Amino acid sequence: MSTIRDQQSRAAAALHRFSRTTTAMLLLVVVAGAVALEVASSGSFFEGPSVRVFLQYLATPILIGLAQMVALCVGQLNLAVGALGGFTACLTGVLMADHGVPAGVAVLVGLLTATAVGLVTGVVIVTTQINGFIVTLATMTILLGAQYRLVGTRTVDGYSATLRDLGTAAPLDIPLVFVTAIVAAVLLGAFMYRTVAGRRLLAAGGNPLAARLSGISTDRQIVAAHTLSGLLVGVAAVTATASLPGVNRSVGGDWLLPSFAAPIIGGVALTGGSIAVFGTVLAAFVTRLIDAARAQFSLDPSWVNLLIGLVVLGTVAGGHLHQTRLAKSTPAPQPGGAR
Amino acid sequence: MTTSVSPPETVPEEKAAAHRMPFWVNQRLGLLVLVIALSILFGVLRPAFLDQRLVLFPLLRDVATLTVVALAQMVALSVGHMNLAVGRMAAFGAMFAGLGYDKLHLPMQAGLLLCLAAGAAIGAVTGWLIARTGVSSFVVTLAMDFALLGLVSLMYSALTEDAAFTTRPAGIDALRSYSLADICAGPVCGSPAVPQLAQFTVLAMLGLGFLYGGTRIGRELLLTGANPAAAELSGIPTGRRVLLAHTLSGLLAALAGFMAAAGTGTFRASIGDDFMLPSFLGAVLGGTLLTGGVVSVLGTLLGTALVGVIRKGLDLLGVGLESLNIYLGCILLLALSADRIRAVVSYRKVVRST
Amino acid sequence: MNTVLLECHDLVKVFPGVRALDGVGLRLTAGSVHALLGENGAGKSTLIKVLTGVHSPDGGTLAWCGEPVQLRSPLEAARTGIGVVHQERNLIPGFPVAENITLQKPPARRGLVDYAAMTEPAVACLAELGVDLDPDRPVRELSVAQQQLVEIAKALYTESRVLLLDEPTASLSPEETERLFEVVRRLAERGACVVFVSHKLEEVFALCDTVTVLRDGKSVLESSPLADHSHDDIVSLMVGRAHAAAEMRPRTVDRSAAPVLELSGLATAGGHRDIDLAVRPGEIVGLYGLVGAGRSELVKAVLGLDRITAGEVRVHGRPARIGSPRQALHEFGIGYVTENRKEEGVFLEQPIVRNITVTVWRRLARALGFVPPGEERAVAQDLVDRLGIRITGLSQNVGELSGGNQQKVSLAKWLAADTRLLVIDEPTVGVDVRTKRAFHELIWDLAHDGLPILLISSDLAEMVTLADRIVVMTDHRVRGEVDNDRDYDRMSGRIIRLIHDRDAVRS
Amino acid sequence: TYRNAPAPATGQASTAGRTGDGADLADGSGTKVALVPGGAHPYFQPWKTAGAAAKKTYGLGDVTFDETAEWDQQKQNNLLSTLAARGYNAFGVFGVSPTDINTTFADLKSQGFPVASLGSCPAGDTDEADFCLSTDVELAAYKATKAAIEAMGGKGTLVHLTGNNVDANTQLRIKGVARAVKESGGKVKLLQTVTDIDTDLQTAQKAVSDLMAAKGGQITGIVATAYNPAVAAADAVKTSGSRAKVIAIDDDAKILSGIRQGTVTATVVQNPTGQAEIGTWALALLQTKQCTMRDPGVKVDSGSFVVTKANVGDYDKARQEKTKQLKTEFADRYLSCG
Ligand SMILES: Nc1ncnc2c1ncn2[C@@H]1O[C@H](COP(=O)(O)OP(=O)(O)OP(=O)(O)O)[C@@H](O)[C@H]1O
Ligand SMILES: Nc1ncnc2c1ncn2[C@@H]1O[C@H](COP(=O)(O)OP(=O)(O)OP(=O)(O)O)[C@@H](O)[C@H]1O
Ligand SMILES: [Mg+2]
Ligand SMILES: [Mg+2]
Repeated sequence: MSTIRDQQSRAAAALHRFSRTTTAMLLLVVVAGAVALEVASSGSFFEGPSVRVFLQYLATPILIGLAQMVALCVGQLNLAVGALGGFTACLTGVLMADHGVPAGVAVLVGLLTATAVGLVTGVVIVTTQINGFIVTLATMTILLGAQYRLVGTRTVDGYSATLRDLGTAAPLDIPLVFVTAIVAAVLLGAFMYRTVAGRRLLAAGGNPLAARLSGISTDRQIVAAHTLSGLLVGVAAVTATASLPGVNRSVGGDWLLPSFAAPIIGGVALTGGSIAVFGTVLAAFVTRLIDAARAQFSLDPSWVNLLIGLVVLGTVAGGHLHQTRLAKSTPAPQPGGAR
Repeated sequence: MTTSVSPPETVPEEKAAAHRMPFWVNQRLGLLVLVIALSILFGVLRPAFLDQRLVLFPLLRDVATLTVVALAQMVALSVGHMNLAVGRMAAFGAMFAGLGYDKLHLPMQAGLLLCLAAGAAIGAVTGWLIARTGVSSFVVTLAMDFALLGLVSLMYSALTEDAAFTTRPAGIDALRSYSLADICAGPVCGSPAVPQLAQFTVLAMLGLGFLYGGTRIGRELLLTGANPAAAELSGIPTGRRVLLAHTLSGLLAALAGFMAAAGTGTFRASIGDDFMLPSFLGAVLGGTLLTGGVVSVLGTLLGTALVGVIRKGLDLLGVGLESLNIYLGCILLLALSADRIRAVVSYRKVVRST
Repeated sequence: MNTVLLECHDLVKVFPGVRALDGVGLRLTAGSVHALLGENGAGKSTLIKVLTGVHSPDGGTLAWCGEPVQLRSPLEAARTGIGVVHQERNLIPGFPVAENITLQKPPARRGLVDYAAMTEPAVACLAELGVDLDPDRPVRELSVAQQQLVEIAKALYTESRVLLLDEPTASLSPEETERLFEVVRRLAERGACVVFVSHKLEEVFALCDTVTVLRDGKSVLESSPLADHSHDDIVSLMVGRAHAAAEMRPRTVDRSAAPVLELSGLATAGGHRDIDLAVRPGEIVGLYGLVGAGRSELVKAVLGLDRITAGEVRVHGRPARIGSPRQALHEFGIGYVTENRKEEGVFLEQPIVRNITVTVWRRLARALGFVPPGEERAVAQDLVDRLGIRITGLSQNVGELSGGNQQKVSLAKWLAADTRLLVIDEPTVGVDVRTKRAFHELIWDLAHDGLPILLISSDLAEMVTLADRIVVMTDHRVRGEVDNDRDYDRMSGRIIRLIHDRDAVRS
Repeated sequence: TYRNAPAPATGQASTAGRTGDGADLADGSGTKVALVPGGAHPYFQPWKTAGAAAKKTYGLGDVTFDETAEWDQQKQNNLLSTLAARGYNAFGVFGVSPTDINTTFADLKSQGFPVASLGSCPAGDTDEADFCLSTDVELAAYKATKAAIEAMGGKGTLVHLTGNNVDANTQLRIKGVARAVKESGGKVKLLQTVTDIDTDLQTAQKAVSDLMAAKGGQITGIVATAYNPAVAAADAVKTSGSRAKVIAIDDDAKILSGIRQGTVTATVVQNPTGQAEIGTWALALLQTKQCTMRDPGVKVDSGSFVVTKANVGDYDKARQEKTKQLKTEFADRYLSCG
C-alpha cells in the first residue's frame, strides 16, 4: 500500500538532492545562458548554422575534460593532455600529408600512439614511484619537443579531404565531431558506472589502501587510468585534426587549463574517487557559451576574462550565502569543507 | 601514489629524517647531489658553464626569481590548496609597482612595498573566498586568474602607451645587474656569480623557514593542510590559516613579479605568464606534497635549481629547439629515477640494519 | 576437525627502526576460534597483514594446508581462502554499502557489474550480523560503528576458510558484539578458523578456544588451548611481568555544584529531541547507548558541527552559542576527543610530536610565535612516557604506529591541553589492558582535580569503572539515567532494561 | 612548397658586397654572429638559411640561429648570455618584449658586443642596439588594411584579428589599422578588433567561426596581423561561404597556397631574409671594428610588400631588390667605415 507513496517520496527526495548538486546548477547556467544568447542575438542563436558552430567546438573541451577526469578519478593529474593531443594531431597530419598514409590508418596510428604514450606514462609512474605530477610534466615536455620535431613551424594541411569532410560534416546541423565526443562521454559513463574495470578505477581513487586490501591493484588502476586518458586525448586529437584547417605546433597549446576546468567545475574532486561525466560535459558547455557571448557582444577579451572571473567569484560567494540559508533546514556541513 | 607499505616518498622534516633514518636517506640531499653532479657534468662538457658572469650569474638570477614563485605555490600547497593565479598575482603586484614609479614617482622601496601590499591584498581576497565558502581552491584561484588577467590587461591598456610601465626608479638597474662582486668588505668582494636580486629570495626563504620550522602558525598551516577536519577539531582556526596561506602566497607571487620585472627591465602585463608550471615543478620536486601538510623550503630552491641547471646546460651544449625539450624531459626523468633508486636502496639498507 | 589450515614459523617483518615481527609462530586449525593477543604495538596487526599478503615477510615460512605458500598480494590471500577485517576501516567512501561489501568479488556478467545481484548477498551478510542498513547508502554517511559492521559483512561475503578479525569489536557495543560472536561460532562449527584480536579479555575468554600471545614481535605463547590459562596468566604473558591494578583514589562529586555544561530541552537538526543533560565539576558523566543511538552526533551538535533547533546550551550557567569546536576550545575551554581517530583525531602523515602538541603551541609560543622545539619535545615525550606509547622516535609519523598507539596519541593531545571540560568519545578503542588502566587512571585523576568529563563509550565495563552517572540514549533521545554503583552485573541489567523497555513500548 | 630561395640571395649579397666603399668585410673569421628570434615562428625560418648563407659568403667564424627563447624575455636574456659564454660576439635579436629589450641590448653593449635589433624595434624612441632593421609594424598593418579596403571596394565592415593585446607591437598594428580605416572617411567601419587569439590554431579557428556565426553577414573584410588567425580566417571564410576578403600576414607556405587558391585575397610579406642577411653583414663589420655606426640606434625599415594572386609568383624579386638597396643604404648612409 505504501509502495507508491514510498516511490513518490523517494523520487521527490532524489529530485531534491539533485537540485542541490553541481550538475543541476550547471544545467541551470547552460539553459539560462542559451536563452540569454538567443534573446540577445534576436533569435539567431538557435538557428542551424549557429548551433553547428557552437557544437563544433565543444568536441575538444569535452574530450580533454573527460581525459583529465579519468586521471583525476584515480587521484592522478595528467599535465600532458595538451602536449599529447598536439603531438598526436601533428603525427596524424604528417603521416597523411608527408608520407601518404591513408587517413584510416593514420587515425588508427594516432589513436594507438596516444594510448601507448598514456600506457607508458602510467608504467613509468608506477615503476619509478615518482609523483605523477612530475612524470606527466616530463612527458609533456618531451612531447612538446617531439611535436616541434615533427612539424617545426609549418602548418601541415595537405591531408585527406575525406577526413576533413568528416571533421566538418554536420548532418542535421549536429557536427560529427560533437557526436563523437558525446558518444565517448556516454561510453565512458557506462564504463565507469557499469563495468567491473570502471568500478575498480573508482575504488582505487576513492581509497587506494582499501582498494589494495580488497585485492585491487592500485598500480594497475593507475596504468589503466593513464592509458584510458591517453586514448581519450587521442580521440580529441583526431577530431581536432579532422576539423582544423591544418595542424601545427600550436595545436594543443591551450588544452591544459580547460582540461582541468571542465571536470573540476563539473564536480570532480582533485583527490580522486569521484567522477561526473555529465557535469564535465555541462561545464564544457558553459565555457563554450562564454565564447559565443564574446563573439555576440563583440567583447574585448580582457573584459571577457575579467567578467568570467568576477562572475565565478561572485557565484562562489553568492552560493555560500545561499548554502548558509539552506543549512537552516538541513544538517550542517562536515568540518574541513575548506579543502 | 604510494601505499603504506612502500618507503615513504617524502620525509616531513629534515629533523624527522635525521632522527629515524641516517642523513643520506634525505630527499633534499638527493636533489643537492643531482644538482652538483649535473653541474660538474656540464662543466666538464663545456667549461664555459662555470663562467661566473655570463652563465652562473643569469642562471642564479633566474633561479632566484623562480624559487620565489615556487615558494608562493608551496605556501598554498602547505594548506592543501593550489594557487593557479600565481602568475597573474605577480603581474598584479608588479603593475602596482610600475604604477607607483610611473605615475607617483615613488622611490624603489616604496614601490616594492606597494607591490607586496597589492599582492597580499589580492591573495587575502582569494583566501577569504575559499575559507568562507569552502569552494575548491582550484576553482577560486582559476576564476581569480581570469579576473586578474582581464583586469591587468585593461589597466595597462588604459594607463600606458606600449602596455608597459617603463619608468625605472633609481636603484632598480643595480638590482638587476649587480652581483655580490659589487659588495666589498675592504679588499674582499663577493662572488660575481651571485646576483643581488637573490637577497629577496634569501629573505623569503629565511622567513618561510622560520615560519614553518619554528613557529606555531607554521605548524598550524601544515596541520590544516594535512587533515582539515582534525585540525578544526584540534582547535586550529583553519579558516584563518587558509586566509593567511593565500595572503602569503599572493605576497610572494607579487615579490616574484617585482623580481621578474627588475630582472628584465619594465613592468608589463606579460609578467608571470609562464609562472604556473615552474611554480608547481619547483615545489613538488623539492618534496612539497600536493595534498598538503609537508613543505620544504630548501627543497623548493633545489628543485628549481635542478631544472634551471639542466636547461642552462642544454643551452650551452647548443641543443636546438627540435631536441631541447625532449632532452629536458628525459634528463629530468632519468635524474629523478636515479634519485628514486638511491632512496629505495638506502631505505632497504636501513631496514636491513634494524 | 583438526586439520591445520594455516601455519607459520619464525616470521620476521622489519620496518625502519623496529622489528615488528621477530620470530612468530602460529598454527590455525579448522573449527577453532583462535585468540591473538598482545599489547599495543606487539605486532598483531602486522602479523595479520603478513598473513594476508599486505606485507611481504622478511623471513620465516608460511604453509597452507601443509603446503608452503607465498602470499604476494591481498588478492592471492583471498584466493587462497583467507579473509580479513583489518583494524582500520578500509571502505570506499563514495561507494554504496552493498558495493563495498561485494568489492572483492562483485557480481558481474561479462564485465558488467550486476547491481541487482549485489544487494541480496550484501543484505544477507548484514542480516547475519543483525544489522539493518540501506544497501544503497554511501558508506561515508555511516557512523563509525556502522562502518565497522560493514567491514565485517564484507569479510563474511568472501566465505573464507580462515577469517582474521583484527579488533572487530573495538567500537561495537555488547549487543552487536554478541551477534558477531554468534556468527563466529557458526563459522567455526562449519569448519572455518577464526582469528580474533581484541583487548577485551572477557570477550576473548567468552569466545576463543586457542590463544597466541605476542610480545615485542615474538610469540611468547603459541597456539595453546585457552582453557589452560587464567586471565592473569595471559595478562602477565602480554605485559611480560606480573600485572597489578592499582586502586583508584576515591573521588566524590559535589552534586550541588552548578553544572559546567547543561543542556535543556535540546533538539538538533540530526533528530535529537528533548535532551536534558548536566555535567558538574569533577564529575564523570557517561553517555551510553547502542551503535547509532546518536551520542556522537549530540556532542557534535553542541560543539557547533550540527544545528541546534530548539533548547538551550549553558556553559558555566550562561547560555552559550558555540559555532565551532575551535570556539568551544578557546572560548569555553571544551575539549573534544573524537571517536573517529583516523579521519578526525590524528594527522597520519605528521610526526608524533606535532600531533600531541597541537593544542599547546599557544601556551609554548614565545616572541614571534616561536615554539621552542626543546620544550615542545619535552611536552610530547612526557605524554609518550605517561601513556606508554610505543614509538621509535618523536618524529615518526603517526600513520606508522599501531592502532592502539594512534589512539593514545589522539588522547594525549587533549591531556596536554588546558581544558575546563572534556568530552571523550570512545577513548579506549583498541587500547590494551595495561594502557586502558592507565587511561582510566588519567581520566579519573583529571576528574579528581575538578575537571568535568562527559564520557561516551560503548564499552560498558569502562562506563561502570569510570562514570558517576550513566545517561542512556537510544534513537536520539535520552531514555533515562542510572547512578553508578560500580557493580557491573547490576548496572548492565539496569541499562539494558532501560534500552529495551523503550523498545517494547515503541513496538 | 615555397621557400625563400637561399641561393639567389647569396649571389646578390656577394655582388652587392662590392658596392659601398670600405664596407667590404676584410676578415670575418673571428666574428661569431648569433641570430636570436623571440621563439619558434614561421616568420623567422628564413633567418636560418640567410644566416648560413651569409656565413659562407663573408667567411664568418660562425652564424647560429637559436630559437629556444620560447617567447619569454627572461629566457631570452638567459639565452643571450649563454651564447656569449659560448663565444658568440655579435647578436641579432628579435626582442620578445619590445619594452624590455633595450635593457638587454644595453647589457650586451656594455660587454662590448655589437647588437642589432632585427624584425622588431624596441618600443619608445630610444634604441640601445647599434641599429634596428625591421618591418615598420604599423606601416605593414596600414598597408594590409589598405589592401583590404581596396579589395572590399572601398567600403564595408572590417574585422581585425591579432595577437597578444598587451604587447607594444600589437598596439602598433592596431594603430596602423585604425589609421587606414580613418582614411576611408567613414566608408569602412572597423567592427571589432579581436585580440589574444594567436595562442593556438584552435583558439583562432574557434574565435573566427564564432564571429562568422554571430556577425558573418556584416563582415566584408578581415585583416589578420598574426599567423594563426590568418590561417583560421582563410579557412573559416571558405567553409562558411562568406564573401569577406581576407588579408593575411607573412608568406608561410600555408598562406601562399591560400592566395593561389583565392581564399586569401592578399598578404603583407616582410623581409626576414633581408633582415638576417644585412643584419649579419653589418654586425660583422661592427664586430671587427672595421666600421662604426654613424648614428647609433638608427631604425631602418626592412620593407613590407603586398602580395596578391597577381604577383604571388614574383614578389620575391621586389624583396631582393629591397635587400640590395638596404645594403647600399647601410654602406653609404648608416655605417662609417675605414
Ligand atoms: N608501516 C609501518 N611503518 C613503520 N612501522 C610500523 C608500520 N606498521 C607497523 N609498524 C610498527 O610495528 C609495530 C607493530 O605494530 P602492529 O600494528 O602490528 O601492533 P598491534 O599489535 O596491532 O598493536 P595494536 O593493538 O595497537 O593494534 C609497532 O611498533 C608499529 O609502530
Ligand atoms: N556523516 C553522516 N551523514 C549521515 N548520517 C550520519 C553521519 N554520521 C552519522 N550518521 C548517522 O547518525 C546516526 C547516529 O550516529 P552517531 O555517530 O551519533 O552514533 P553513536 O551513538 O555515537 O553510535 P556509534 O558512534 O557507536 O555508531 C547513525 O545512524 C548514523 O548513520
Ligand atoms: Mg593492531
Ligand atoms: Mg559514536
